[in-house]
Amino acid sequence: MATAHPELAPGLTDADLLELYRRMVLLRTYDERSVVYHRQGRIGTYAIFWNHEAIQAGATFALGDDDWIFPSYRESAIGLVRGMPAETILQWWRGQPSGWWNPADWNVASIAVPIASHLPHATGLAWGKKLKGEDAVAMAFFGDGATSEGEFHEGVNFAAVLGAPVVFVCNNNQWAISTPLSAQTRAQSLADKASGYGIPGVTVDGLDVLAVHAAAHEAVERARSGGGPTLIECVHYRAAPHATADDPRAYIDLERVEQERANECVGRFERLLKDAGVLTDELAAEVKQACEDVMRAGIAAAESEPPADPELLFTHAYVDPPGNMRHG
Amino acid sequence: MATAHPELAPGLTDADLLELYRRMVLLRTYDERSVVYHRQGRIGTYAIFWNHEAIQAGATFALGDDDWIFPSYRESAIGLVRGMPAETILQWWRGQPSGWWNPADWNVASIAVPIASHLPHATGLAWGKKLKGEDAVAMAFFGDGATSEGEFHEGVNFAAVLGAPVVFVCNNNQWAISTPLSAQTRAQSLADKASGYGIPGVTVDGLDVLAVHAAAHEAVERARSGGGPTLIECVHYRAAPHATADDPRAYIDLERVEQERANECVGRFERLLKDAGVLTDELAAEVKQACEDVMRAGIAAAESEPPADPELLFTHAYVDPPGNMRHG
Amino acid sequence: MAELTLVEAVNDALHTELARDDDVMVLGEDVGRAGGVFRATAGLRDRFGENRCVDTPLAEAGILGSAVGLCMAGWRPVVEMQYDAFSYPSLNQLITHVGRYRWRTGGRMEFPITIRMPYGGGVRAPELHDDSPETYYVHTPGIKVAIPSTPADAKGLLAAAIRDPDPVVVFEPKLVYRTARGEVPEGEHVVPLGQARIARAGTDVTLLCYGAMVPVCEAAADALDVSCEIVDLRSLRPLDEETILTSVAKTGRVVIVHEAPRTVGFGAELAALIAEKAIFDLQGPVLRVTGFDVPYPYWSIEDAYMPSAERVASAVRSLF
Amino acid sequence: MAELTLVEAVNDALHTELARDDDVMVLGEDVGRAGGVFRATAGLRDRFGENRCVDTPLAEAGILGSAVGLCMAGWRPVVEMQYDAFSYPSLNQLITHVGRYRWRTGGRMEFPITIRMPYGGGVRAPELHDDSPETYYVHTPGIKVAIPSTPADAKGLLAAAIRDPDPVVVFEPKLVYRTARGEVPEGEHVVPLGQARIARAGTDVTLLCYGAMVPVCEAAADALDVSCEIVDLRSLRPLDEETILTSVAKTGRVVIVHEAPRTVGFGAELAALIAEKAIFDLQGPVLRVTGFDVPYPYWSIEDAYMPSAERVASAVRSLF
Ligand SMILES: Cc1ncc(C[n+]2csc(CCOP(=O)(O)OP(=O)(O)O)c2C)c(N)n1
Ligand SMILES: Cc1ncc(C[n+]2csc(CCOP(=O)(O)OP(=O)(O)O)c2C)c(N)n1
Ligand SMILES: [Mg+2]
Ligand SMILES: [Mg+2]
Repeated sequence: MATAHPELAPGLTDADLLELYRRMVLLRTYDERSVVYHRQGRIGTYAIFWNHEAIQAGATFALGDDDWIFPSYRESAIGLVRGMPAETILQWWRGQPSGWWNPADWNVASIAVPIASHLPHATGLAWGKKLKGEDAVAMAFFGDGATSEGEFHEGVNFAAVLGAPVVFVCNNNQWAISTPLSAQTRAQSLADKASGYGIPGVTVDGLDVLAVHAAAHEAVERARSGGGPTLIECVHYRAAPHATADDPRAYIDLERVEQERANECVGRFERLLKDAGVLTDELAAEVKQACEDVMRAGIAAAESEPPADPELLFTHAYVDPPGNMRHG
Repeated sequence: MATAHPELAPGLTDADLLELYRRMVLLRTYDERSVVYHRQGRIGTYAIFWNHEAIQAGATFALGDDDWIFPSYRESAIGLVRGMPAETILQWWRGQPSGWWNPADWNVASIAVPIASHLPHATGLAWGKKLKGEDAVAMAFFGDGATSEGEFHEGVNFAAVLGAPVVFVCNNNQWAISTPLSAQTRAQSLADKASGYGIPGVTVDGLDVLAVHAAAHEAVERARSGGGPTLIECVHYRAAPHATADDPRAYIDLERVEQERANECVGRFERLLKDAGVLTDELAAEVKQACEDVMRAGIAAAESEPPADPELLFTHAYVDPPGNMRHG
Repeated sequence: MAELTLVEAVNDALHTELARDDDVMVLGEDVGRAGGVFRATAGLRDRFGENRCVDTPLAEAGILGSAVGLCMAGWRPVVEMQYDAFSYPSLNQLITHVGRYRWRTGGRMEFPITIRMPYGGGVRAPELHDDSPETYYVHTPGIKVAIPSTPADAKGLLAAAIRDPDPVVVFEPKLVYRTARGEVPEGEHVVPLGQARIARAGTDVTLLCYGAMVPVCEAAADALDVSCEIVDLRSLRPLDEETILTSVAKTGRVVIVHEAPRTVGFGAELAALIAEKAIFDLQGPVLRVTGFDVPYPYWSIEDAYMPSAERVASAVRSLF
Repeated sequence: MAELTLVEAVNDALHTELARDDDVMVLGEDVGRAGGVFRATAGLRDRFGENRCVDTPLAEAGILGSAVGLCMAGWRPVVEMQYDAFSYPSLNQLITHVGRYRWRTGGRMEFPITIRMPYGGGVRAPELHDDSPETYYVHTPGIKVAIPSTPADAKGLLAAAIRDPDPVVVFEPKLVYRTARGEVPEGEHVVPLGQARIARAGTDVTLLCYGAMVPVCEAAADALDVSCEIVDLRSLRPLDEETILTSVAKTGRVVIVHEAPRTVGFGAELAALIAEKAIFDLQGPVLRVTGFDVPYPYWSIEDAYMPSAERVASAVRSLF
């Protein structure tokens, strides 16, 4: 497909660029509205991903629909890029049954709460598809802190050894709650870990959606063509609290946060597209409006659901439940 | 201290070289006798370390007596280099109480059976000593397969982050029981893993005791002077069964094994010392004789011990045992 | 005496014990700069320095494994696991080393590790912030387990754990971290491990419970017109068999309550103890009110999973 | 019918199930080239190829975690943990994912994982080759647990586990891997989960046991002059409560035997079941003969740790 702005992103058409922009705005809108909904008591504790949109939208834009996404809680809303309804994700944060989607419906795995524990799943899925002759790629998201976990190590190493088509996307926001990157590693960069697995590792600006996409695109192509896994480190600096329950003032560099907010990724891409004449103020307003409508409809749909049936405690635990399951 | 043969090993005197040789022969004798004892039913299953002597003697020769050694089952007899009686180690393999030594008596930790699980211990000890102002270094031994375990990753990363004075010595014999190195990693070398932790990594010939010692010496000096941990990969090829219970013919390259045996590390060092005029046939024979005496005395002492008291089930489980401990 | 919440009492115990013994140090995720996600370690880093309240890398096996090595270097590490379900990556270290290392040294080295963690459900949290993992711990030889239900016991049991020469795990009921308030002795305060507390004396039925289930049992007792004796175990190992058996001998009826899944939950051990040693005292079956053998649910229905005063009360009624 | 040892029956089951269903694959440490350290997987790699019998890297969490992903790709993975105590690094995957993932998907994905491992003591091995970890597994919601004691059941239960739509853990008693010999049906043979086996009918006392403790109970029964009914549970979850309660109703006396440490060992659950549902059938206390709450010892004294026919017999005598 021809691109009108090869200088921006070789291989991406204007339509692609606008869709990428729309996804970023959708994620941004989801996040900002969620913080409000939390304050209003309409959702529970919520893990804020403000200014992580370039990573999430950029990396996943390199995937096909048959490829799988393995999110952590930080990427809770990543299903939006696949068309998952906002209410589904809102219901997860509301602790409601319909928030627990069927991964096979979206090729988006369940939200992984235990840090790094989903990396071996991505490896197993990608390996298993490959063994069955399907050419799906798996993309797993995790943070800088996650790279300290044994299951990060085991999951990436398995993928390397098995030649599994996995793209490991590290969201290096330089904080694990209150723990700075300097307390997680002495490595020059987290991408340096790749050489220990004999796989390619790259570092990109996590606020530059096109840079993230380009790196992801290359990694996905490599994986698909049998080249095995890639580790992509997306560097930025967490500009929001870890979650709604967290008060970062005790530990974070507030000046740095101000700089980051000034340079936030959605506005940055928006300016780029406007300068390139791909995006107009009108179109931007329309996109924003559409995303707010999605959220308004989403929260309304979520809140209109009937209360969950306690019977659900038992419905899904086993295909073939033991006789004493209900005995508590 | 002056050295008569700087071309062999700068910093090592002839006396050092002979002591190093003696330790290798002692380890070799322990190993070869143990295989015989096992066949005779005088010890239980035994993990053979034949041709690993250059790694074990060479690396530990760089340590002072206050430094700690963290062995795996492959280094079960490493206490010998600290003067631990052979019977103590034989008793471990005989499942006898006196084989369970007090690590503080020798600064040699208990034999770690779960792969890689002792690396965090080495890190904790080294870090803890450093926090107390003691300048002890910890040296941990583990295999190539161990580098796939999450606890390898966590233990090394902790040491790097905390600047703990640890030397991680990887015995890369290229097999984990029947699993070849190619099924453990795609890395060019296991030393490549070091960069992922931001620490120095080096690869040496695991059959060249002086090369192992030189690398360990440098790492110990670095650790002691506040430079943090080092990963040393000692490469060779397992030339004996994994353990007395294992029959490697099903999987190993027997030709390669023959080459390795022809080039085995003790004879290699012996030739070197003789060529350099440091070692004579007479002295070599004396050393060998002395080591065999140690083993003869060791197995005799072990076998003369009275049967273990079943009461020992309970004696050491707790300092302050719960009342129902004996209730089974 | 000061009136504190349960989590404030935990913090008080840590300040007191770190001040008392220079070998005590705290390590874990976010325990330093942030003072813990529940503020349990607040103020320790400023007061005792970054070497005695350490923000570790995000790796639970590394944390507990380093603690084993720290003991070898003469420290008394107090490890925080940030949440119940996030302690599981450390189970290999717990089972293969923490519980065995002293035995392995012929009793010549001590491993006075304290592992403390918030546990339990009902807090309207996302998945895996709700587990009651005590079975995994108390089944492991060499490990002691304590679970406070009041601020005073939270301080006293944690102090006892830190001073204990053996590894001790202290489960703190996060559901009542801030709602359980009470008088807490100032300065040094130790509640010996292995002594149950009669939370309420009674004559007709014995309710055996611990942690966040103690207030649930109290609410059930309030709603019942039979006289309930509520035994707050406080410590699962060592276990105060005498207090349990004395109460059962008196009442002849028993209901055991815990949040953890039923199968081989600690209630099974209590029932087995009674079935062995008090069988002829019993006037009815030994009943358990527990979590179910299903995954802990999303929070919209967690109240149906958690033992409630109603479930406890109806179990008691069924005995009369 | 062929006469096989227990480990040969395991191998037979794997050959049969891999031949029957192309989606079944085996993965673990040394299962391929070497055919397993106990030869349980011998011949699979040659017969079914290196993609269906995979030598993995040395990392148990990676093995079990990949198996979760393999299920998502449509496979039915059979995971070997090389020994009981070496399964612990995978417990985080087991507890947080294997047991919960189906629930998490609203029942829309299945995770038909089989985890098999040799377990138990008495084999004169170095440390940590002797554990009986069934409590850690059976306490975990979403997980089923089977433990055979005969070659025929070893084949039939493993086949049932592999075909079961839920995650199943099969513990194989390594002590009798080669000494337990018996007739094993050729070809497909399935023993449904949840059905206990009356190993020996009797009238005076019920011995509840599983795995390597079944022959111990048989030896004890031979030495006793009371009539023992020996119930081989075969499956801990689902549990055959009916067979247990019927036997207890008949005999009125119970001795429960397992190798695992006593506190919240599976015997506690059995005692609790009886104390709840059979209390009025009992003519005496419910007794347990188990491993002790201490680390499994070096092998020179392991016979004093393992329940013996003598310990079982004297427990039985104490009931009369
Ligand atoms: C195994 C495990 N341990 C601890 C936690 C608690 N926890 C939740 S988020 C978090 C920090 C994660 O930091 P990072 O990996 O950098 O991801 P980020 O939150 O920055 O996106 C921690 C410690 C957890 N969820 N899982
Ligand atoms: C956690 C754990 N998993 C599995 C085992 C079983 N096991 C014993 S030795 C071994 C292979 C180890 O290979 P490597 O690390 O290369 O060391 P080597 O034996 O070659 O010295 C395995 C899998 C174990 N001891 N611990
Ligand atoms: Mg982060
Ligand atoms: Mg090896």
